[in-house]
Amino acid sequence: STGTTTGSGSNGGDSSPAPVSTTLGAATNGVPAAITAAGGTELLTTAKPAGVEAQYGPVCKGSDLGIGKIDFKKDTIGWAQSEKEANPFRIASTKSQVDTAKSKGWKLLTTNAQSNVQQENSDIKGMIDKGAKAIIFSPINSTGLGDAIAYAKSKHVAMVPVDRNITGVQGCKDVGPQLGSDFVEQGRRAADAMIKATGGTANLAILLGAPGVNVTDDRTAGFLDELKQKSAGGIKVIFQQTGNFTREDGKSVTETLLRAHPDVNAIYAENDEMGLGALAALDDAGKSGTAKVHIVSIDGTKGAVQAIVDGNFDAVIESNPAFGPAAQTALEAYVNGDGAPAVTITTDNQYDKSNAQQAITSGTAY
Amino acid sequence: MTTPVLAVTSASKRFAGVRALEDVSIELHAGSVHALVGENGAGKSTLIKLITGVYPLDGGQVRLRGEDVAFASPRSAQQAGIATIYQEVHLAPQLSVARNFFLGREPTRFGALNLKKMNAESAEALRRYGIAADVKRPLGELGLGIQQMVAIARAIEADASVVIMDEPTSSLEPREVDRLLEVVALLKEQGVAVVYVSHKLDEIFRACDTVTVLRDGRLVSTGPTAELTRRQLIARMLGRDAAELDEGNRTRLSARATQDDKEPVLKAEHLTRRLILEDVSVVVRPGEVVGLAGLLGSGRSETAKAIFGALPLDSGTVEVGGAKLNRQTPASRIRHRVAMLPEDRKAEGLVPGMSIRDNIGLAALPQLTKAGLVSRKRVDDIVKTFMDRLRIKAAGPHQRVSELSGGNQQKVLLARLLCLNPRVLLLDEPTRGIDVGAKAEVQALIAELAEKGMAVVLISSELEEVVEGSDTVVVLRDGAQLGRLVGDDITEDAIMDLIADAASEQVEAEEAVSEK
Amino acid sequence: MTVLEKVKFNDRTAVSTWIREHGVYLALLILVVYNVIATTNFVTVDTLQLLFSQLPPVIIVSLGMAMVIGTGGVDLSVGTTMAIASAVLAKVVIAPSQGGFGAPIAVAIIVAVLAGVIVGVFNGVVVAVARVQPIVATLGVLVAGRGIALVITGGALVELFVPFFAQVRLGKFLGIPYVMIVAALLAVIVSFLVRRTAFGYRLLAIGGNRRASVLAGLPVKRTLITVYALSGMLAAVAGVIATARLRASDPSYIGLLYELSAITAVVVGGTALNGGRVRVLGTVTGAILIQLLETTLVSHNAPDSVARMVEALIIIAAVYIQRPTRRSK
Amino acid sequence: MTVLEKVKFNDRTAVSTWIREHGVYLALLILVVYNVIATTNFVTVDTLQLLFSQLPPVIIVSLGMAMVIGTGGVDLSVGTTMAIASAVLAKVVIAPSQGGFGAPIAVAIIVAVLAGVIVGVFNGVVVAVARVQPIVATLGVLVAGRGIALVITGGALVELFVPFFAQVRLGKFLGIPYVMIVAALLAVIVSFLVRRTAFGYRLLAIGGNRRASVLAGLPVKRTLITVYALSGMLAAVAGVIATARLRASDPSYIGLLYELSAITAVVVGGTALNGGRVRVLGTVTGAILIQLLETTLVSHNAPDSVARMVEALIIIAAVYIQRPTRRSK
Ligand SMILES: Nc1ncnc2c1ncn2[C@@H]1O[C@H](COP(=O)(O)OP(=O)(O)OP(=O)(O)O)[C@@H](O)[C@H]1O
Ligand SMILES: Nc1ncnc2c1ncn2[C@@H]1O[C@H](COP(=O)(O)OP(=O)(O)OP(=O)(O)O)[C@@H](O)[C@H]1O
Ligand SMILES: [Mg+2]
Ligand SMILES: [Mg+2]
Repeated sequence: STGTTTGSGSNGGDSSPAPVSTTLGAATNGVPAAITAAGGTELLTTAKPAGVEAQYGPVCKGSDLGIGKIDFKKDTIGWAQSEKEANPFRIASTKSQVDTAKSKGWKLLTTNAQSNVQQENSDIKGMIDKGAKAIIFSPINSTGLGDAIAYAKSKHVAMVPVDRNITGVQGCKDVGPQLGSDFVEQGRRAADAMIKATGGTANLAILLGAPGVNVTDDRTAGFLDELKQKSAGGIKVIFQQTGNFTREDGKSVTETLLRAHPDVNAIYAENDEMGLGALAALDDAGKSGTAKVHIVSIDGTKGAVQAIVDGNFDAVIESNPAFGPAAQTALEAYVNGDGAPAVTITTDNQYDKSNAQQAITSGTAY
Repeated sequence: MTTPVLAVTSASKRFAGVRALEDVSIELHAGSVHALVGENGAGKSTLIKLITGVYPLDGGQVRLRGEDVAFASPRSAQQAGIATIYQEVHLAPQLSVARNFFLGREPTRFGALNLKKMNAESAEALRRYGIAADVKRPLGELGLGIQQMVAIARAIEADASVVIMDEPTSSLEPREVDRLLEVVALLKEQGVAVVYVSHKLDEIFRACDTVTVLRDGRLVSTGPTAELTRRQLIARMLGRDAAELDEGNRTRLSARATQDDKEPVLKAEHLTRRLILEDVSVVVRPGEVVGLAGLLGSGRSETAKAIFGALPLDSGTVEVGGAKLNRQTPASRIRHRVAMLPEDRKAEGLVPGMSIRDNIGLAALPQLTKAGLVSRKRVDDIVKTFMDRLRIKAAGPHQRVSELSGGNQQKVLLARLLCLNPRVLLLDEPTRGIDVGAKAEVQALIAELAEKGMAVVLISSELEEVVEGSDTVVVLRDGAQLGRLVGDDITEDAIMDLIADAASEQVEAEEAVSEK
Repeated sequence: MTVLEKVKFNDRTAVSTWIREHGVYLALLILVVYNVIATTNFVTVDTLQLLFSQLPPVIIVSLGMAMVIGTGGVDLSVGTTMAIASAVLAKVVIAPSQGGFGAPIAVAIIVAVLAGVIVGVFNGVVVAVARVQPIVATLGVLVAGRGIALVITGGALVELFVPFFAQVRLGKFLGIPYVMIVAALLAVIVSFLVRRTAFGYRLLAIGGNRRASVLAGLPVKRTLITVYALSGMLAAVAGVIATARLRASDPSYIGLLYELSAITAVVVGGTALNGGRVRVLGTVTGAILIQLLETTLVSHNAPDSVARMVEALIIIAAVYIQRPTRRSK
Repeated sequence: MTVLEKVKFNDRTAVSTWIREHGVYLALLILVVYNVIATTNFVTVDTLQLLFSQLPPVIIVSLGMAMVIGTGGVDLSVGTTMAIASAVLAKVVIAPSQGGFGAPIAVAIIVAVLAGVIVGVFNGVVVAVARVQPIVATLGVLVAGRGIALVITGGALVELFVPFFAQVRLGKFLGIPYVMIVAALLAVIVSFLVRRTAFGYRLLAIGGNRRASVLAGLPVKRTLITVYALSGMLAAVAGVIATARLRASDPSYIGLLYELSAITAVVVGGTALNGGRVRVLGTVTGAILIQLLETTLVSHNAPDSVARMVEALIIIAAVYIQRPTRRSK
């Protein structure tokens, strides 16, 4: 379909980079034990895609690209957000950058590309023209910013991608340290949670993210692949339709789903917003509650985690967007220090009945 | 006789539910001018459109030099050497005069347009028709009359073997009409077959060799013009006995009592609009008809619009019934029962998608509305009254107005004004494009309205109509007032003299300037 | 002695004319028959319930759009107006502690609808007084409006726990959802406005020939402003309903692309874009057709790309069937 | 014996007429002056470079849009056509092992541009032969096109490692990027087409009065199809450039909302939407104005909502200033 696009495609980030220990995002500090126990903050170094280090090299140093030291007290840096700050993920993502910069006393420019790749290219170049010495950015898609990246390189401006990985560039040669996560893995974990919740038999519907976005493709592929690998043949996928990552579409698609397939009893939503839309539809139909329909979604927003508490969702795979502390620490190490790890794959929390209430009271769910 | 250049046999055409043409045959010969006459809606334009491929024939044949042709589009007809001036000016208003002049046969050089040639040739050609318009100006900015001249020049210059003119003179001045008829004579000499449609019978008798009369979509007669009298022709068109006809109304309408004693109901004074009007004053008493005379583009229409509030003014006042009207909007005039019939029926008058009924009721809407609801009954009543009174020919009040013939469309607009029960009536070309019968009716109607005490401002490109119909005539030139003629002083000669004097004065003034 | 003689229609003409005039009803019929045969569980009360609960916002927005298109204009701002109304609703109804005014829901709805009227009046003034082409004037609001809505809610989706919303979503009268009754009532009112009132008369005249309407002394500016204001108002009502459905104000997405759906419904319903005509029943049927099509495609689990192509084809076909005949100019 | 007389304009009229005619240039001038004064680092070669590298796709699409609007139509499909061309390009150029044809880049570009022409011809036929209103005809492609593009690439973004793309992105001649030179050349060609050829003449006549053009014997259908085909072709060229810039074919986003940008550029550039006129230089200036405005707002770190409002205001103001005078009917 057309027009403006995706809601929270997302990815998460309270993490410590693998080889170097850096200050962690606010959310990681004091994570309750129950969350850790549910598979939360353990570092998923093993989840790092094979060959990452071979491809990108272990540590990036700004001086290799001719990037000079930055005086963070005087110079400005830029933050380029990819999508409207209109859902919890994006709000938390920008807030984390802004708050961290404020606490460090850095001067930060911010832009928002409104889901438009061309816009993000010009946003980044525009900030460089304004004198930004480094750019932390959340790419709209895993490629498409070649223009801005080339421009930054030619101006010796440090580039730190967060949230989605940049592919198609040579790590440490085109951009600096990357902080991102593994959407395929998120899909797998969602599948595991679904298998656990349903006991391995269900009529399952998938609410897909926006079409043509790699977050959607990865979360779908990981989920379906995991079902196959765990030979969960009892889980029949009877329906796959896009909900465009929005609550509204999640709701109306679910309404149609309920009429076409009244026997549906499990829904995998590729983000929380669609999951909450599905819940609204189920509620109107008197079918809410995991006893009637199981729901697993990805993101870890407060609303979805609350839905676990209320007994409507089974599990939520987290994508913590608070990249601020980790990214800015990595940037410092990259330009002024000994370098930062080329790729940091973050680990994500996972919420279920056992830890949801705690995640809300502790503020871990954003 | 020679074989005809173009022959139509047994042509028939129906439109959804309407029989427009039935079994009509005509033959066009080289070097001969063939008139097509008939009442509004008789099928003249339809016949032409069948010939030129605008509509497909329902039955019958078209033969060009003995060969069957069925033109799929006007383009093929044009390529076969048939040039046509359609009834309404069919040109592109945003494009320059030169571009319109060359529409469909633009000269190119190495694939590129030869603009120089276009400008020069069109200016030259138009000059031959007495028009010195700036050919680079958009056509739409020029008056309707000039637009019509451009359309004529365009068609005639196309080197065709058949030239068809559907009411070419409806917006033209006598002077332009003369020039056009000269051109027609020239075409005839060159061996072109000409079709000439007009409601102005003088022109038919002056220029045409053969005349074909259509009535109700059927052929009434074809024969040499010379064998017919004017009276006979009218009788055939109307389908009545020549003897019953009283051609009436050709002389000055009854010498009405002078109105000088009455207070003027309309006082429009010192109307001025930069570049368009300069200090024009029009004063009309109840029962008086004031004619506006002038050449094409002299500012008559603009004067009427200024009075009606449809043209912003730089200065000047409009008073109706003693009340000064400050708001320069048509709505304020209509509230004071001033009504105007616009010159350009299609662009400014009709709402083509609406029915006859809705078109008639439009201006009187406030009177026909109670608590925001339109009273269907009152609309139906008033529409019936005026359709009867003006003898509007239609399938019924719910027929779409765009399907009517020109004369009946004009009557619909008149009906719209009359149901306002106006005190002041501004009529810009009220008889443009309407047939003799309807024209006489409209003229009689104007006289009748004036008799009942309505104040009328009359504009007509037929000088005769102004002379015969008016109690007072205001003569304009280039947006300025040249003089006023009253009562018996009103003659065609007197008007033309006024204009000519002004013209020569201007030439002198210009010469004086250039001598310096 | 008139030429205008009624000729008996021969059957072929009659049929083709009927199809031309009523193409949208035919299309809807075909789609329903197809569903009855091919879609499992189609012939159930649920199907109707589903349609009835999803349709009202589209129908309501399309009604306003139909009037605007009747004047020869177009209102690209309706989707954004829905978002603005939704944002205003949220702002007014949520508790002061969360940055709102904590007003009762009735007040909030009134204020939200008023906000829609204001947007509409703005459009109307730009179109009627400043004489900017409607597509451009309303494009301005389309471009700027969501920004405004986001500013009002402070950026994000705002969840609304309003008991009244449950009524809006679930309330029924004789098995018909309230919102559908509201939509139907509004359709009747708009139909009445267009066909029976002086306002509707003027609207059509302006759409048919604006210049002639000025010269006929019609209050053209006032009428145009009213039409756009009504469109804004109806969009706001749709925005309120959409908000109730979602239980949240989501200014980024509420009403997104509704302008396209509404234009499509109007056009598929047989109203030409050049003005002078408004077909209310056709518009409603057009909206139903599009929604049912969407539902059908989703029910059959059609991939998104196929669904879009089918939709496009149906739209073009419907407009093609109903195109004006060659004869009429 | 002349009927029309040239009247000397007095000065006031002359100035206001000039502004009316050239409002967009004035606006651009004001914006540049503002930037020179208020934006740090504005007066650098880099600023120009940046503009020059971002502008070409918008300019090129707007050129086609200007011609279509000149015929009195509108082409809502341009953005989607860009995406289709991009997808076709990817499909043809990538290696067979990845599901492509592995053709040389030159072939791929030609095929992609042809794809654009095909889309345009489709639009043109629907508009000219089937006589569907342009906004509806091209809306169909807008709705369906991205689905097609996604099917061609197999769903997601496809990365393209094509050395030639580096040339497209970075190549310069006398310091001016190649792509800008291409855009400028295309603007000159379109300007020539419109002003100096029989084709352009017909295009304007059709926009001015389609019925008159038919009666005048112009090949209306052929001309209209050509115009839409050109628009599709130009959109495809823009799609290829956008793809090179992104180094990837991204059917979901390439060209997204370009139809709005292009319409805006054309309208801001002083071409009325009712046809009969095409202002090529104005359109290019309009595109520059919008892009520079965007850049300016980014430089000043304006919040998005404010930026959108400023944009909307500028668009409306530009159209308002250049609105037709009351005189011309
Ligand atoms: N497109 C159409 N649709 C329906 N009826 C039409 C159409 N065109 C013409 N008619 C009808 O056909 C009849 C003949 O019309 P036509 O225009 O040929 O008359 P005319 O002789 O040229 O009249 P006028 O002198 O007023 O121009 C009229 O009754 C008219 O209403
Ligand atoms: N839009 C316009 N722009 C510039 N000049 C105009 C415009 N409209 C009219 N004029 C000029 O104003 C003058 C008066 O025109 P008007 O139409 O009032 O004349 P008219 O006497 O009624 O002649 P016609 O018989 O052509 O209607 C003419 O010189 C005309 O060219
Ligand atoms: Mg005629
Ligand atoms: Mg006149």
